[in-house]
Amino acid sequence: MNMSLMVLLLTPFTGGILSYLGGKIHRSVRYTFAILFSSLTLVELFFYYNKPVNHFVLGKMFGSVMILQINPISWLFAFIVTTISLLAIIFSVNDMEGRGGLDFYYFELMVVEGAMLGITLAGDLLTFFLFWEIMSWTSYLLIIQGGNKSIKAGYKYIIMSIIGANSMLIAIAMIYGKIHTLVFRNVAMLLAASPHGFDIAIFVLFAIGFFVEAAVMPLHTWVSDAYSEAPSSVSSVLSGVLEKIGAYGLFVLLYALFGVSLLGKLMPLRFPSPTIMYTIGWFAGISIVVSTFLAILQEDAKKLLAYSSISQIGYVVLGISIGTSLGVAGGLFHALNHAIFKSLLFFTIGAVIYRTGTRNLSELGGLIKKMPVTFTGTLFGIIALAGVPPLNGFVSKWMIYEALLQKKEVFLLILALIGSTGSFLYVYRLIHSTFLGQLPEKFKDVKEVPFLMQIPIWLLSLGTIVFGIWPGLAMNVIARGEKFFGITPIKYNLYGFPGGNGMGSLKMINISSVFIAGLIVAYIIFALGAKTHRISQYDNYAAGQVVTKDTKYNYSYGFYMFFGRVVNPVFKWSADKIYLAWARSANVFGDYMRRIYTGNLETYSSYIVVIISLVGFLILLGGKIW
Amino acid sequence: MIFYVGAFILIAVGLYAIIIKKNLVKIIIGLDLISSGTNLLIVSIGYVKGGTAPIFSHPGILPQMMVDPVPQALTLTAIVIGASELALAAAFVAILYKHYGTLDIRKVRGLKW
Amino acid sequence: MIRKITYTIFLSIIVATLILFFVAFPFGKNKMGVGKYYLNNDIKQTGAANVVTAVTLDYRGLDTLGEVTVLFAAAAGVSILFYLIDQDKKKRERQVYPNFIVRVGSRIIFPFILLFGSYIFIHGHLTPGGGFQGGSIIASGFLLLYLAYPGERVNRKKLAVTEGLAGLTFVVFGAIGIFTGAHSFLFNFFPKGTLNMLFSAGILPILYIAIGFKVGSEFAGIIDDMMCQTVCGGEK
Amino acid sequence: MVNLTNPILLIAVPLFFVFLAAVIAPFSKRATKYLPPVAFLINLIITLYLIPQVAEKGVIVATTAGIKPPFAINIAVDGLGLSLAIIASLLGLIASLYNLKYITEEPQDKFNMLFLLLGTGITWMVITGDMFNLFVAFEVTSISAFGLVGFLRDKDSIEAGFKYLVMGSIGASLLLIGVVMLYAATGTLNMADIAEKIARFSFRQKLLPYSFIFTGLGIEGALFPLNAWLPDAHPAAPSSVSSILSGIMTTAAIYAIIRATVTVFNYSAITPFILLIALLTLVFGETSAFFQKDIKRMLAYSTIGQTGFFFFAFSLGSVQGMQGAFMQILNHSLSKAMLFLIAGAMITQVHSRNIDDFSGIGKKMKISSVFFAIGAFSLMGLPPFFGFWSKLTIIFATLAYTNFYTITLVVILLFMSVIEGAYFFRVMQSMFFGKLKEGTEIKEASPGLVVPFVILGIVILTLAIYPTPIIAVSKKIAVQLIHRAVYINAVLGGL
Repeated sequence: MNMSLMVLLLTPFTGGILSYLGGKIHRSVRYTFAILFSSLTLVELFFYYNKPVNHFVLGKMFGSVMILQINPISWLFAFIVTTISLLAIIFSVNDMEGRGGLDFYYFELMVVEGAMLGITLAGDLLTFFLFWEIMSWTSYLLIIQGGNKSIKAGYKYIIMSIIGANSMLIAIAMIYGKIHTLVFRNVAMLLAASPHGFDIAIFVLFAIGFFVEAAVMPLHTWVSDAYSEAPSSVSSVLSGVLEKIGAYGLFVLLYALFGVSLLGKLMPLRFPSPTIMYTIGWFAGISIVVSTFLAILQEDAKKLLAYSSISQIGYVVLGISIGTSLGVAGGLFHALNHAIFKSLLFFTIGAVIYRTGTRNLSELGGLIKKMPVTFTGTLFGIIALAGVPPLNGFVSKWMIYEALLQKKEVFLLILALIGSTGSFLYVYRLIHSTFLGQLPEKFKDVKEVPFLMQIPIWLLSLGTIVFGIWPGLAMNVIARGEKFFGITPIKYNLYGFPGGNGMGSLKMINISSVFIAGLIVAYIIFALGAKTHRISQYDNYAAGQVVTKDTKYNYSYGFYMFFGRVVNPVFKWSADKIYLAWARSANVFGDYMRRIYTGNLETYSSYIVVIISLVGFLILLGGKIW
Repeated sequence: MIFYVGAFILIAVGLYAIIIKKNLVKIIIGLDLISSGTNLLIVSIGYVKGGTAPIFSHPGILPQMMVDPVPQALTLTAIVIGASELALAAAFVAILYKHYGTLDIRKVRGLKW
Repeated sequence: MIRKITYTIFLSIIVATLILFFVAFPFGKNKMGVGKYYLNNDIKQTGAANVVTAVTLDYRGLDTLGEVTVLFAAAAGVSILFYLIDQDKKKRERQVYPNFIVRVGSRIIFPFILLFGSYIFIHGHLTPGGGFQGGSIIASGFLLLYLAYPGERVNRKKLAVTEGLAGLTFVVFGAIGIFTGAHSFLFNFFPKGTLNMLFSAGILPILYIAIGFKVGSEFAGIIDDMMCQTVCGGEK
Repeated sequence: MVNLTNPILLIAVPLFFVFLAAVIAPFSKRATKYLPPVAFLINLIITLYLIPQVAEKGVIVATTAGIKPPFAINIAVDGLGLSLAIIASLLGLIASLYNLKYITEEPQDKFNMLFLLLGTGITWMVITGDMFNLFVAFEVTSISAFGLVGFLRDKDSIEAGFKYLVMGSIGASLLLIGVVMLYAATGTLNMADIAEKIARFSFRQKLLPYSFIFTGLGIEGALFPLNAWLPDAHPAAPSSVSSILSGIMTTAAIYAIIRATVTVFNYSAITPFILLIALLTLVFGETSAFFQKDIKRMLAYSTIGQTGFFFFAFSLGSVQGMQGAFMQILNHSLSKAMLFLIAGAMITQVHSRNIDDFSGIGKKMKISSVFFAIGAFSLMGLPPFFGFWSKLTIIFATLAYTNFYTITLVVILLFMSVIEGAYFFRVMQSMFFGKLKEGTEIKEASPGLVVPFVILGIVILTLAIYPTPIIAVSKKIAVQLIHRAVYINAVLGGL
């Protein structure tokens, strides 16, 4: 028991090293080690399902103990990390085949997994930051595996993530300067006793770091490029897990370090929730709406999913920032759900890319018959994403809406609802342009993906159903976690929420039954109704022209052009452009600065004289420097 | 005191030459002036009024009558070091002249920024 | 012009501050700290009549070792810098033809110069002078030879061996001190002898002779390199 | 019993080998190149032998001429000096092993002598206990460096060498003037003795000699704005020399400044001023590095930035600041030396110093590129490498008291670390993922070049895995440095 958390933490790292070395022998050894060790991590994690560990001393650094701990919330996030990483590893066995440097790729994947696990297990800020930094640069190495364009994306990511990490570092150092220990509990005590200005500074600095990683606007600019350019399995890790780590950080910040009551005291303004949390809620709300709109306009499947990730993480952050038990539960649950369905979507789109080689939506279409499993996975994914019952996305979104209603935060609710509606538009676009409609001629030999790539799709589809119908499975962990952090958990049961205390009830088993019943009824009507007459896709005409196989007859480019015309003028100013402008002006400034090295000997020697004579001048003045 | 001032002026003139003069040889002369000035300064620090050379050349000379021997020893070292620097500098100038065909420092500006 | 005035002002500020500093330590005032100790203990501890020599070689012997090393480094640097040019011009070519008087005169004077130089460094511990001065004088003799016979060259191999051996002598004699009772580098382990005699002051004369050879050969080497730069060519 | 661990052997042994090389050279030029590794190895062994003694006594003092310290030159080795001596010997050993294959230009005998002298001078600088001796050691170092910078004799290196020489000579003269002023004021040259006697002087009287010494050493120590020679000189030298120059030589000069500031002058009042200088050094170094196209020039500017970084940590004046400074010195020395060695190995293959020409060589020169990445990561302070801990220590030290001023400082520091990350990542990206230029035949450098920097890389990796002992030791060193009385008493009272 004593070494066990260490063992858990070291398993993925060991696996990474072993699979790297094993890859030198044979590639099957590499895959065996990678899959074995990441499954092992998952298995080990289940030993802690009901067993929180508070204090596992890792070592001592700068007079501050480095500890590991596991509580239900960290368990939840560790579960997300290990599951999605395992599935990504399985998925990339075929997906990444034939690329160079695979040993290194698996090594990196396992190290990223270990680092993220370390973040969730960290019991003090130093450990947290250590693994955070490891995670940043190793995930950078993963992103740039995707070829030429990904390098630029990765560059943007690493710069932003260094900035975020550094901002956290300032906050950590400020805390360390006061109490010389960084354990969460002591930090929380310090924050409770500190002046408000200090607390706010700490909060903002941490929040910048977490916002970058969680891709909350306006620090999201790295996401769209990085997700779309990285290999698909990496994108699913990034979107499914990395973002959640940012959300986890935000959760730790809000509830482990600060706590709602302290946050309420910091800026006593009359809002439904503490001002700081309210502000974060607005950041999240704007994230939801803006990135939903952006997702609608994308032509690139992975970019679409990337923007959708930003908007979905907005829900998570929004839920966490509401501050009520229901909202927190909703946010955390949505984190789990989003990890499931977004990874699922990335896997299915990855499968499509694997077979067709393109991710441009306008080039795809009609793959439903060719890739049925992938289509089914996508269908589950988009239903979950759009928040349609009975799948899991619905439950968590319902909880967030309910929490917003309880708090009477009407504007945020409207933003959230707009985002949800908008997501219908883009998920429809996604599945329509990919699987429905006309099959382009060049893809007529496309086959279903290999079995190994289907496994993650199947499992995650199952996950959307399981957590949709039995939300209590997740709520079990979440409620214990809430109790751990001193929040009274809401009432729940296996199938949903019994309601009470001004909260509506939700019983997913009923909804699902109705839903399934409806499906059955519809099928019966469909079966008993008039016989359909099947005709070929090309037995048709459009605008007086006969449709042939080499012309497209359905909308695929500029699907929502009408919508774009409305919102594009607003998006003329993007955060990305502003950052680039800053970078450019800093560039120019730096370029001027370095001209001090003129290459001119007399200038150089005159610096010496000037310096000494300045000192001399001070002495002549009387030796008073300051 | 005049020795001090002379030494300082030598140093200042040396620095002036390095900053203002364009000719490489003059710059080297500037370097030499600085080191000469420094040596003059060191020796004059060691001087004790009415003192004699610190050598026990005949029994009548007592330690109390002598000037400070340390600065003289330091000067000895400093002179040699200055000479070494100068030799190396002269060598550099000779090669620079081979490369650039001129002794103008303004032309020797290949490396910057 | 403005630059000149500006820097003149800057430099005069430096001079002014330096003067201001040294007002507290006026010229001619006895500022001796450790110097007094040297003067009082010189005869007892080193046995050298010339206290400057005692300071240079014994009390501050490590400085002298460093200084020799600096000179050695400079000589090596000069020969590095002139190396390429040697390759360019293999042929020895006479450019200057000094007249008869210079050639014969230099041949006559050269041994005397060597003798004088050797005298100075051998008597370094007794009279003003020492290895550096003597070595420089010897090198000036070589310079004179070069002026008279631009086409001829000294044997660089012998010079190199000389300077190396001289340096080794210094280091080895210094290191012996570590292994004697004092555990101290440059410990004067030889008998001190009688004051003002040639064989006195322990290892100091030996060190000064080594330095004399070393400085002489190094300066000669530098002169050789520089002469080759303009007059002759080809190191080997 | 014969005391074989006398620290003066650190000077005597390499000098013996230098002069031996001079004797051997006329007969066999090849043989001389085996002397520097041997000498540095012996030095390394001696320094390792000294570790327990220093750990036990704090400061070990060796006399010369059998006279006790204030009256003769003494060698005083404390924790900081010894660690720098270890680094110097280690880097010297590795770079001289690298030289065996790397240096093909003539005259090799002179090169080897100068290279050995450079290492000796650096060791000498960090262990001496006498101000004038410091000047001499400084000159040994810089004169051999002048010669080595000009070693390749092409247009660039001659120009760089000349600039360096003029700047370095001015610096040496300034240092000498400062030392002489101290002598005029106190009548002694021993550091500890000066430290005792100078205590009675006012701030104003101390300022002028201090500023001369500071400026003189600052030229060599690459402090802004006196560092303009550095980006010319370091790239122009052969890579092994650059690795020594960047890795330890500027650090040795900084060491001398630290020694002068803390031990000799006890000048805590000056720290805001040097903090400003350090910050400017950092900012200008990193900013200029960002714009470089030449890999060695970029590394040289990065050296300026790093120097500013650890000098900044030192100028905080606290124990933790010194600790951070020491850790960063260690980290920077090892990583930067390794980066220069690798850059040299790559240049032998690519035949260009332009970063654009390095694109894609990561696939061909795997070992070099991977170790380049390790060095760069360590330099940037990414975990788990040692640089992370030193960066953390420095940041913690800066923010020991939170106010507007310290936060501004930290923001500047971290902004610079972002810039550093930006240019290092840019290089690594093009190395690993760029397109290989067509028609270029690039393969891994010969083992003679690879093995030395791999050894260095293993040292860095070891530090990454076991940082704790070094962190503990660095704290001890910092405490020892701050308590200057220990040093002074050991020198003056001992024996």
